[in-house]
Amino acid sequence: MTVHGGIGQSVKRKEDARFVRGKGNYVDDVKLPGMLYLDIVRSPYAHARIRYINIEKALKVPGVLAVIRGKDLEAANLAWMPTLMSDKQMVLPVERVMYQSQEVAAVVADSRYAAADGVAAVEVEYEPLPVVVDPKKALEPDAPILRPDRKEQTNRIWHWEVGDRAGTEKALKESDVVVHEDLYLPRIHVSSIETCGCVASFDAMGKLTVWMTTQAPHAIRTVFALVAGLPEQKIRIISPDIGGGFGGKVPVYPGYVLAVVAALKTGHPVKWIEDRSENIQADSFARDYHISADIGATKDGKLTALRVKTIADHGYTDAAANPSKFPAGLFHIVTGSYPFEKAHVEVDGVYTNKPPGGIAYRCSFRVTEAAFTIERIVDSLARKLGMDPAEFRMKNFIPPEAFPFKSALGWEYDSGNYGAALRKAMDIIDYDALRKEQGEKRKRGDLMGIGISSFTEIVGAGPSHTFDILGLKMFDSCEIRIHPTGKAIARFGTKSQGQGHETTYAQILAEELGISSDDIAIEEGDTDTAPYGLGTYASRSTPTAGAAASIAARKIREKAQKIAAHLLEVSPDDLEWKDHKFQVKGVPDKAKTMAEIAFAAYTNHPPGMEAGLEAVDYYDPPNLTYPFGSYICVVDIDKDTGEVKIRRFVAVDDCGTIINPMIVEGQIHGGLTMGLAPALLEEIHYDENGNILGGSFMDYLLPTAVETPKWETAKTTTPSPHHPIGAKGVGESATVGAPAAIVNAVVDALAHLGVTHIDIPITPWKVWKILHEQGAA
Amino acid sequence: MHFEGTFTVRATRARAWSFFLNPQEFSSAIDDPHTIEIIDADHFRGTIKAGVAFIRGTFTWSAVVKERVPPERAQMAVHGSGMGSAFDIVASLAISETGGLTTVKWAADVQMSGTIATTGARLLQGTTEKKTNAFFENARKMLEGA
Amino acid sequence: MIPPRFEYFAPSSVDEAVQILDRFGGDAKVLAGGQSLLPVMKLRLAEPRALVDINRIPDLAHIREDAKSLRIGATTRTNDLNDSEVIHARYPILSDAAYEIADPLVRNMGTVGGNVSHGDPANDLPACMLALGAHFVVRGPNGSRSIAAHEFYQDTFVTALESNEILLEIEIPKARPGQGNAYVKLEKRIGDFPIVGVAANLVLGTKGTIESAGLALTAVGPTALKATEAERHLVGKAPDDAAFERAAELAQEITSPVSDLRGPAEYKRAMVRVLTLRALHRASARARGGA
Amino acid sequence: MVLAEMPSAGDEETGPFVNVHVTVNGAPRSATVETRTLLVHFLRENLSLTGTHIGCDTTNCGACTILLDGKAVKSCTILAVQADGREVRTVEGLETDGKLHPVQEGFIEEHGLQCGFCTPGMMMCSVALLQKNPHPTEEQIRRAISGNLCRCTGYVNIVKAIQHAANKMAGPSGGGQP
Repeated sequence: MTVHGGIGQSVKRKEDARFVRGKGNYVDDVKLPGMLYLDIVRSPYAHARIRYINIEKALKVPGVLAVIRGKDLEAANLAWMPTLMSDKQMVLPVERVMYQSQEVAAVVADSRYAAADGVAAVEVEYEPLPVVVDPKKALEPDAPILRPDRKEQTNRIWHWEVGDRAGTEKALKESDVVVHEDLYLPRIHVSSIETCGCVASFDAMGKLTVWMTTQAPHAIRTVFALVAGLPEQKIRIISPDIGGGFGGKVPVYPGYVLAVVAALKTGHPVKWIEDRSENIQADSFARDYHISADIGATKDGKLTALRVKTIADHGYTDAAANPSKFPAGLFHIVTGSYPFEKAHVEVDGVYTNKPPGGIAYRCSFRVTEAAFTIERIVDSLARKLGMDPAEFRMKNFIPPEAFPFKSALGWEYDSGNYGAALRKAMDIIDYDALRKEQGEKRKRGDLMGIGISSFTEIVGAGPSHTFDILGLKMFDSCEIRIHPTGKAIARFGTKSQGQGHETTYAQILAEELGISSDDIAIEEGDTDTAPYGLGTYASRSTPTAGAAASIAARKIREKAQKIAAHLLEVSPDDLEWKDHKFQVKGVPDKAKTMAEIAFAAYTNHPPGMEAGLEAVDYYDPPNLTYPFGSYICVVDIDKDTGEVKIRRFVAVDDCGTIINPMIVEGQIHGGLTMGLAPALLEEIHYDENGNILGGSFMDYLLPTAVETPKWETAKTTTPSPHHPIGAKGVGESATVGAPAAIVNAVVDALAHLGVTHIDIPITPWKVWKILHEQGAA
Repeated sequence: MHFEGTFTVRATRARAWSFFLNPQEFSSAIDDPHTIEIIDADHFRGTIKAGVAFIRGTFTWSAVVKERVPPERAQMAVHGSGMGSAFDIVASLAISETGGLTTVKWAADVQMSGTIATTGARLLQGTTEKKTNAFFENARKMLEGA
Repeated sequence: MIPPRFEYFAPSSVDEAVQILDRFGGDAKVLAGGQSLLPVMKLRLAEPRALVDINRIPDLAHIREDAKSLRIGATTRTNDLNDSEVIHARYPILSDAAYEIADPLVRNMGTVGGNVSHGDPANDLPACMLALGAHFVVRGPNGSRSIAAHEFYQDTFVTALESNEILLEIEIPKARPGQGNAYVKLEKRIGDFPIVGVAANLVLGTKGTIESAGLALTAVGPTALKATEAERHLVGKAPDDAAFERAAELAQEITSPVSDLRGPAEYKRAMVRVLTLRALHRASARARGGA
Repeated sequence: MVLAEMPSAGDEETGPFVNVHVTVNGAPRSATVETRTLLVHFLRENLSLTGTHIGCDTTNCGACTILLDGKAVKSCTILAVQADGREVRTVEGLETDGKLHPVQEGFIEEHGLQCGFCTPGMMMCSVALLQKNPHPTEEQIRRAISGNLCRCTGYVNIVKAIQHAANKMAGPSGGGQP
């Protein structure tokens, strides 16, 4: 007997009712009486000294009320603020701008239009300084020092390594075959369709409320309290509906702080909404990893060792959104689905004259960079050994019986069955027939490629013994309250940006409490009501807050059992929780439903027990979760133009227990498309002067419905042993796994021309150049 | 972006020198509507409504003579900002005279920053080169006394 | 995102519009579809003092064939070309090109006149106009005049249209038997500016040889480029590979592509050859009655 | 921070202004706006119809798509004054007499939305498509929405949602709204 909307059911989403009617409530929809507008003056230079900011003309523009400059903030000790990685970031510069389109001043006006006019009227005199955009040049001795404020006079931010350096060197030397690849993952941008913004408002009693596009409202409230010295009980952060986040709405952007300062100074609510060009040019970027990898194997194709060196371009400050002990995020999941004995990873963070950041782009913490590296270089190795890439993977996968598996770089994979997923993908796409077709086509000179990616992901950060952000442990929470009529409301410390939490959390609680999910209201994002949590990113919501929901519900069941026993006049031990109600063991029709129990909790609760039926849980996950999958991509290449067309893409994913199959499939479709995007289309270029080329949707091209293939999805189910309902995270799997499958397919199509790697995005002219040079075009 | 060129005119070297070092004269070779204000012999500033067809905005500009070896060599740096953008030009001149004919050898390094170099790059790709060449062509005609 | 201030006029006659343009002496711009003008204003890269909205002027949006030519009104929307039976059946080059301009939403507002006279070398219709031998009927303070397409495009964003003139109508020689044409566009992503575009227009004589040829290129020069030498080479030849290969080479020689986000110059020049061959083959197939 | 004194709203030096009268979702609406006011801001700020969204500043994303005299257009690249005397339909006008439009139903049934930000524009584009072509092929649907960017869904379910609506509107019982 199932409960309506329980786990495993593809119930329709609660959120859709308001979204399809245009009744969503996004930050730019917030309108308060007397609200002013803030717009930002930005630097045309990537590195320059500010001589003078002239605001006379701006103050005369009709509707302009105020202009905020760096020295105004300096007086209030707000010119600088900490980043999530404890580096320093400017709210407004006092002395120097460090990247093009950096905030330089803020104009406050009585309308959006007047504010824009004000920005155009602010005159700033700059003295250009030498620019460094290439991180490798930034490490050369004569490079200008970008951050003289730091102790050591170098552009290296940090050096981080893990693994057995000596053992790995030795194992590589002793390997029969070693393959080396240099992989550059260019800078890309999340470009969620809603840009960032906020409305900051002080009430008469000095309480600050900020509606803000943030994925982690509680953490923001605490950071504001610490940085601005505001009492935390007088700060309320509200994340209303968010139009996509993908990691881009985790950082604290200067615009937020400026709106708060403007609200304080003017005594009016102040709204700041950035344009798309500002969002792409100034907000946190993703990737920009220069990776150099070596992999070894025996001559019969058994993997031996993996060595990875990386230079990470962080812009002018390290504003990455990583757990604090991991400057390179979880990049050391780079051993992937393979049981390397010996592995060593080292990463150097470097300053350049570019915007700060290093956020996810839907990939947990640097996990796409890791999965791309291992699944690309494993392919190169298989090719060098003359082995079929599927066969090579099957031969080297961590076997199912080895779980929980301890990796050479310190992770304990909770569960996995990699061969089953790859086998299923091969069957669905009819792998052998494809290889045959490819052989025939190659004879005719047609270019067809088949690419595989069997990735392992690491999500659900994370155990508080190791995981914190600015010291805040990365637990998460759920608080449930059941009303007398058996309906319920539950609040969480996470914040959905489209993943459907209002529906999936209700399904977990429906399953655990025996209440229809239609009767459970889910709320997130208001720090005055929601229990403290670290927010939604890195596919952590289901693994942490989802677990908290189960545990909190089970706490309620403990109390409910006593009330049921009181009602049925039996001892609690005589009862069992079966078919979503408490039954007397052996007498199933003598039972009490949760609705009956809830009513009794307020009208007839046992003597000595407190009334009410509620519980809260702050869940500290014992381990991360390790979803995985196997993707197979088929591409056809136009010999004349070099264009790559994805003909088919089969994705088999395993994220353990699935709460809502419809929603999981939607996450995979979206994730695959954000894998296709960097593989074939997206890149932010910088010229040698630090100008951002491609700083608007005119030139930074997102995939449309025409480029996106009809994704084919399937699943296997390997539950997480340590999660209350066996669920792992899934929101980012496809973005992590897809790029390697696409690149492997293109390289496969050109392998007979001696191609072993092509850096993404694989544009038509990169392919044409290869064909042209090989005389095949 | 680097541009350079040479031209020969019948004018004397001194005439060519005075043309290029006198803001009132050399600014007349600028097609776009502009204003000019002389601070001192080596410093000038003003505004210019620069662009092509309807893509046009007002820039405030300031110039400084960085090197002055009359009548043979000079270098000037011009900085302008406007339209959320900025341009920085370093123009250098070498003027020589042989047998009554004066040869002017010029070079210009132009660096664009901000919106016109990013979002507007595609629109203004060839414009900078044309404008630089047009300026020196106008100068040549004026010196030729045509 | 926010355009600068301007005066707005919505005249109901061409002459009224011309007077306003004349009065502002180049500082007033025509607003037709606005899909090229408004974006540039929103980025504050253009600050005209006035906009003259010509959408309320009657009889500027039409697709008509008369005895001699096809007439397309300046404010005809780009999508109207896609929806027109006449265009699909007899002038497929125009529906080929229209279908690739920007996206269906922009094409509901953007006008044929705007795309033809905006002066961006990446606009797709100018090359079609050159290949079709079109003329532009424009009106200014001292009356109307007709400008041949090959004299219209002078430089990037600079056309023969004076700042006090309005484009009224495009006049294209009427399609004849044995005529076939096509537009082929290569782009990084649907709706993006072209990497390269090629417009080809062929008329085959009774003996099957090429009687007249129009060939023009998009996005590989300061303006749309008319490949005159290639056209001359084709006339009199059979529409075969040899003739097309040579025409493609001649077309490559007039290009001056720049390296940018849409590819290195070397690639663009190579794609001129690839796309010219595709456009000529499709045009000749259509000339012989194929699709 | 230099603080100028606070002028009253609607300061006279701004403008020039124009009166705009537009039928929006069947109701006559009007307001006095600047000539430069964009239609999307007229709808969101002057008429408080915040269902139409802004996602870019270069006419690329389509989140601002509405119907102008029945044609799907991007309201961020049209002046409010250009809509004077014309008919506008926004997402708020799709539901009639408490009954969802088949496109709205399709998006719910087929999970055609996740964050909801591109959805209003995507739906208005779909409504116009189905009016013009009641039985579009998958390729025609994908071309029709190529001006509407979505970052969450990967488009597969959006295509299904539109096909769902097409079947509903064409079906015997469906009938569907105009």
